Amino acid sequence: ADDSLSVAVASNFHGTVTEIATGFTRATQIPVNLSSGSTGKLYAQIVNGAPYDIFLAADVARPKLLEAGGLAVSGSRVTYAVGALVLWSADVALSGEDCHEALMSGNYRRLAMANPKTAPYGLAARTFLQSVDAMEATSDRVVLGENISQTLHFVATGNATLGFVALSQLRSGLPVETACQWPVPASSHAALDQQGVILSRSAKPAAAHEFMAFLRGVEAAAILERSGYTVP
Amino acid sequence: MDFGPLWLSARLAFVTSLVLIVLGAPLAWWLSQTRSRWQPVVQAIVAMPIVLPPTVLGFYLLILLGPKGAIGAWWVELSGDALTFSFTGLVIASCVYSLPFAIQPLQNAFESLPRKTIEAAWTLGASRLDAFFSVAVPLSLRGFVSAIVLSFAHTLGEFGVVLMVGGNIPGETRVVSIAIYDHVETLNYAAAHQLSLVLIAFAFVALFGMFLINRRWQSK
Amino acid sequence: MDFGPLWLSARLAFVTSLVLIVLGAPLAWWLSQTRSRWQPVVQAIVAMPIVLPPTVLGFYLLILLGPKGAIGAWWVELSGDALTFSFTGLVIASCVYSLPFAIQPLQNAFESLPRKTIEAAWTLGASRLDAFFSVAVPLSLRGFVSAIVLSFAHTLGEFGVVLMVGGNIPGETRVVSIAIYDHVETLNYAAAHQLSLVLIAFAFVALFGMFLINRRWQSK
Amino acid sequence: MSAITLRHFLRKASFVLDVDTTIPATGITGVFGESGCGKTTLLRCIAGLERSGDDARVPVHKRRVGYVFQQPQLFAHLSVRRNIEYGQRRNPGATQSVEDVAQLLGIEALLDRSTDGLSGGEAQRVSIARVLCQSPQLILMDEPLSALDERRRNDVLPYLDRLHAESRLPIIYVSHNIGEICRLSDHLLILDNGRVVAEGGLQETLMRTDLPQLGGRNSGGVIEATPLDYDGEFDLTRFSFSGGAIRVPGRYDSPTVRLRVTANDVSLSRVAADSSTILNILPAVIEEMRAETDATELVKLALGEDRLLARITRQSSRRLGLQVGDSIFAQIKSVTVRR
Amino acid sequence: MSAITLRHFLRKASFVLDVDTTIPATGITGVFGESGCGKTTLLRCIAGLERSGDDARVPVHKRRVGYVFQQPQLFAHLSVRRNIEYGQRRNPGATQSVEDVAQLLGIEALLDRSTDGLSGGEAQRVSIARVLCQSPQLILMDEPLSALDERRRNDVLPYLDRLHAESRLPIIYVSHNIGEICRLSDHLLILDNGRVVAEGGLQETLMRTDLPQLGGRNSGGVIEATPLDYDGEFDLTRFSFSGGAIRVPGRYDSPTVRLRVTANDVSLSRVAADSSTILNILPAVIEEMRAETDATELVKLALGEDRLLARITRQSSRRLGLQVGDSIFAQIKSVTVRR
Ligand SMILES: Nc1ncnc2c1ncn2[C@@H]1O[C@H](COP(=O)(O)OP(=O)(O)OP(=O)(O)O)[C@@H](O)[C@H]1O
Ligand SMILES: Nc1ncnc2c1ncn2[C@@H]1O[C@H](COP(=O)(O)OP(=O)(O)OP(=O)(O)O)[C@@H](O)[C@H]1O
Ligand SMILES: [Mg+2]
Ligand SMILES: [Mg+2]
Repeated sequence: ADDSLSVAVASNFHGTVTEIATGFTRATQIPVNLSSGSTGKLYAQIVNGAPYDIFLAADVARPKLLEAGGLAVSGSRVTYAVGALVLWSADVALSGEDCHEALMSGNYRRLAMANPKTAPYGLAARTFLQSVDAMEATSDRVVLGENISQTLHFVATGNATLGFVALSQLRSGLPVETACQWPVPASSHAALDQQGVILSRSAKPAAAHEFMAFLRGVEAAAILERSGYTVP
Repeated sequence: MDFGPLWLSARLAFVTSLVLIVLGAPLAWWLSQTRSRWQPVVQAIVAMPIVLPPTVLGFYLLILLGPKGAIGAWWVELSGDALTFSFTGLVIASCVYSLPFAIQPLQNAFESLPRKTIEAAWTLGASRLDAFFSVAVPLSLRGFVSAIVLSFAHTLGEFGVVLMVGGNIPGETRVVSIAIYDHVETLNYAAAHQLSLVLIAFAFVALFGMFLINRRWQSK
Repeated sequence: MDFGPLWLSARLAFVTSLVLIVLGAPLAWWLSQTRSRWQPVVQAIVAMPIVLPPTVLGFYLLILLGPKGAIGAWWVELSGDALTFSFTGLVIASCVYSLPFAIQPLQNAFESLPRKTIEAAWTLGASRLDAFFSVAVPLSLRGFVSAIVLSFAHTLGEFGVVLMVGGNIPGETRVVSIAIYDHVETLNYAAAHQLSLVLIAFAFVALFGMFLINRRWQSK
Repeated sequence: MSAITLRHFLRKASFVLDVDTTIPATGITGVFGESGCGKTTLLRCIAGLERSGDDARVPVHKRRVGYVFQQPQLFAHLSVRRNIEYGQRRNPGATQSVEDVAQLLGIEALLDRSTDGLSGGEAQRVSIARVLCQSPQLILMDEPLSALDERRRNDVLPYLDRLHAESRLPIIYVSHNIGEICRLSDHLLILDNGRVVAEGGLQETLMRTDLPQLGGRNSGGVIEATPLDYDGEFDLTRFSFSGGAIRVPGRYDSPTVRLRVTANDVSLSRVAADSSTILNILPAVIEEMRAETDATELVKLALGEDRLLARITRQSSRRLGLQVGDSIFAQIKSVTVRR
Repeated sequence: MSAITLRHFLRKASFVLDVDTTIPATGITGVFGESGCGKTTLLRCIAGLERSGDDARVPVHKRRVGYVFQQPQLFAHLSVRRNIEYGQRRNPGATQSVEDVAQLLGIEALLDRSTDGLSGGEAQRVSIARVLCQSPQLILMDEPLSALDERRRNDVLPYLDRLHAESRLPIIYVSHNIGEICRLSDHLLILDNGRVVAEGGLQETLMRTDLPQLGGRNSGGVIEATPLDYDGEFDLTRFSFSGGAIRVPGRYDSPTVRLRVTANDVSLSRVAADSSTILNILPAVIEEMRAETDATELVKLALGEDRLLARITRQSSRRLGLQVGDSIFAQIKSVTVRR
């Protein structure tokens, strides 16, 4: 494990980065160790000395803070992927229907979204709802997932009729049938940029740089596209 | 400062301990009295809920209590309302999660009751149920205190299950542990510290009072 | 299937229960014997760790045990190594988290020992320490079983604290609860179900065996 | 006089209890037998705490059988009064007043205390009061005094006497102390290895010489007597019984009493010597003589209709040349009065 | 003969224990007094379980004081043998062999059993063995027999006799049963309300008539006697003592025995009647007479150097015109032998 690269990754990107890391190791012979967690948790750990080389966050704020605090190699901060928000349902009652229609007409019991305070996808969902003046109408039917994967659980298990989830989640081999899905226009909310940084206390800056470069290369781009992200 | 989540937590912890005591006492009594070969099996099953990570337990409960789940569907039929994302759902989930903490101390207390005392109650005209309530329960006070303390505190600090089953709805299912968690996640450390302190102070006063009363009672 | 996290969890739970029993027994003994006015205060303090949500407790432990924290800095000086993100750190964090579950049953068991029996040991030439080990401990077996069961199971299912302090490092701090959590998070439900089943089976066998032995012992 | 049928069969490991007998429906029936003969098991069967016999279907709490255990088994969380009321509240027909029963047992002053500070004798009296207040149809007592030391035992015995005198309740009283049984019982049931070996009125059964169970230091006889007069100067009461008159220290007013005379307290004399301090010297006829040990003999005496045992040394018997049928004098050194 | 100093002062709520006396360093000292007078408290002070006196600094486990509690307090997790070894292992000088001690107390057969199934008497004997094996310098016994019923008490008493005979260990024996104390002790210490009211050799102290504590049914005297001969035909042993010879059923070989005669067992006669079955009739002189109740008198008799008490009715006393200084005959109906 000593020669391997230690990457802290936001949970929602864990599946995708696994695929990318496999390609990276195949290309460079450098093994990669992935530790996943919520962006906030990983951040707290890094501030308190966690032994990671690279931090792939699900937002922009935390990498920025690390860079400003000198915990990240300055200039290493890059946007490695941009997520897409989807309104989604697994409720058979809505199969073949239009998700957007259902949302606007109020034809649902519960609407799930990530907590806007803690998750960028949640913030995006809220911005969208505000842009269509639907905040009021939905407020008493909204349930908040702590993160985007919990939001998906709410919908996937039928506890919420509709939910704002990430496109990448729908591409990762869902165990349930999709009833309907509607891509939320990217213009209706701030871009869902996911940024990564190389951490200053990394003992393998060269390998880390190599990984970051690979992450932005063509091989990775294909994987990212396939997984539901757009490449910046 | 918003005290809503704290009150909600207190209410949840209170109701949960209450339900656990009411349901746990008979189960613990059975476990302590039976000579069935199944006793250690049941005892081990009762301990299972804490073996699963709370979030995972929460996930399974989400399925089970959801409108398509075995219990959830039945509940929807019964009451027209979903169990998940409601206070009732939270109580059920918390009870499952804290069950072992209520059962163990109660069972220990019941097991150390002298059998003759119970038999004396029977011969005095108390049915088995009556003897349980009028003799076994009051003589096992120490076990009840432990059970209440453990399940109360455990519910206060509960988080993964509550987050999953509750859905973080302000005033309904946003308990104080979620509120603190949110503060930590959003790097709002000062608010997190403050709320943690209030929670600890509240829990301390509640438990301290309980221990004090218990001590007085015992030494009487 | 990757059994690494399961063994790690088992190791962690085993070491944690062991440490808790070793450290908890004297504390529980003190709590049961003292007539100090501070007794209910200490008792309430001991229960505090479970009142905080695990992630939040983990957060505070992360700070405390981190290289800049009071304990962490001292440890770095002593051993050259950081406490956080290491197995040792996990053990410490788990112990803090599960402390009340070890203390309560032990204290109850000690409190129900007849004082005369301990006095008899003293008059037979046993020092206080000796009497504790040779009489109080073996006569409180039921309390020890409860303490071990609760802290063992609780550590197996522990998650928030471990994730925070341990950092999900494969082979070192990725315990089975985190592995399951990861599977759920990445929507890999099948793997999550499978691992949960294995964990439950393991815990069931461990606890069932324990209860069975305890039952034999008691009825002897 | 109606009767209570006891029919119980129970197997416990290698022990078998097999009882099928009847006892009177009033008064105290003493159950006597050595350790392990099944006394406790029999009581547990009667109370329904073990499954045996025809009545196995009736649950314990519906039997109205009061059970006084060897240890008082008071409920520590209830006051003395609450303990006593416990059974009363649970038995609709229980109309006894707690105060009356407490007075009977001399525990009025304890009623509002916790059970904590009670002495052993007080606690046992409370447990008896508790059973009385449940208005049972039958009371079982399993060596209620054996956990008490002698002084505390003497605290409780008079209350049992009083209970016997003032109530018609049938009581089954288990003990291996024949003295206690003689003092209290009207009827005797002797158990051996799970079986009834003798059963009958106290006096007849006590005088049976074919029962090895009745041997030992405590053997003796009882006499029913009625007070005749009281000598205030010397504080002596004179009782008359079928064999004459007998004087006992103290004043007794009850219409009839039971006098217990142990075999050790009776010596025999060829002449009625008035030169000794022995107060009671009565003519008697030797009815039976049986060697007891190498040194002693048990002599069964007829005094009128009543019978007494005397334990004498074989040497004295030889010296005096005692024979069955001899008329001699029984010197009675001390007498225990009951009721 | 050296002595043990007892100096203890302790205040407990309204109760004050204030003892400052010495007792012999060999033999059994009986501590007698009514309930609540502080007997247990005194023993706890001596053992160091309460802080009192000059030696408060010495921790309990270093005192080498064996304590036999009223309840046996055996350790349920250890076998009988392990229980006995418990103290032995913890006291370096303890060289007693467990087997020897077990034999002394008749519990060899129990050694490898668990403590569970023991009867009360067996358990108490094990607890005494445990204390003996710790080789204490002083043994404290707090009513070790009072939780036992009479039969089980008689199981244990002979072993205490034997212990007394075979060991020079000082024992402080607390009891409120004067019979037990008479049987066992050499020395007597009477407590009242936390204070020592009398202290001295057993026989002198027993004969003091100024101590109300000594009254009651069990009063009497003890006599040191030596066996003279044994009559095999009638199984009687003849003992000689300062007042003559006395015959007792059974065979006794020990060089010296103690005979206990309770006041109830002695009657007085003007003439030595040989027409009665009373075996022992001895000349005596009336030394003192004291009214006991309205009906009875206690008479202190001198038989050679020895003293006995007789309880007679005042009526008989008047009838025979008994006076201090009279020479009369003491008729002794029964005698308890010890050692
Ligand atoms: N659970 C049991 N298993 C096996 N044998 C038992 C059990 N309970 C009682 N016995 C046996 O039944 C017999 C009768 O026991 P019981 O307690 O009735 O005797 P007892 O006459 O009350 O004796 P004691 O005078 O000692 O109280 C004994 O030989 C005992 O060993
Ligand atoms: N903890 C206490 N607090 C107050 N009073 C106490 C305490 N312990 C003992 N006493 C009092 O001290 C006195 C002596 O008690 P102790 O137990 O020594 O008596 P005892 O002679 O052994 O009596 P018994 O024959 O009943 O055993 C009693 O009056 C009792 O009430
Ligand atoms: Mg019995
Ligand atoms: Mg005492």
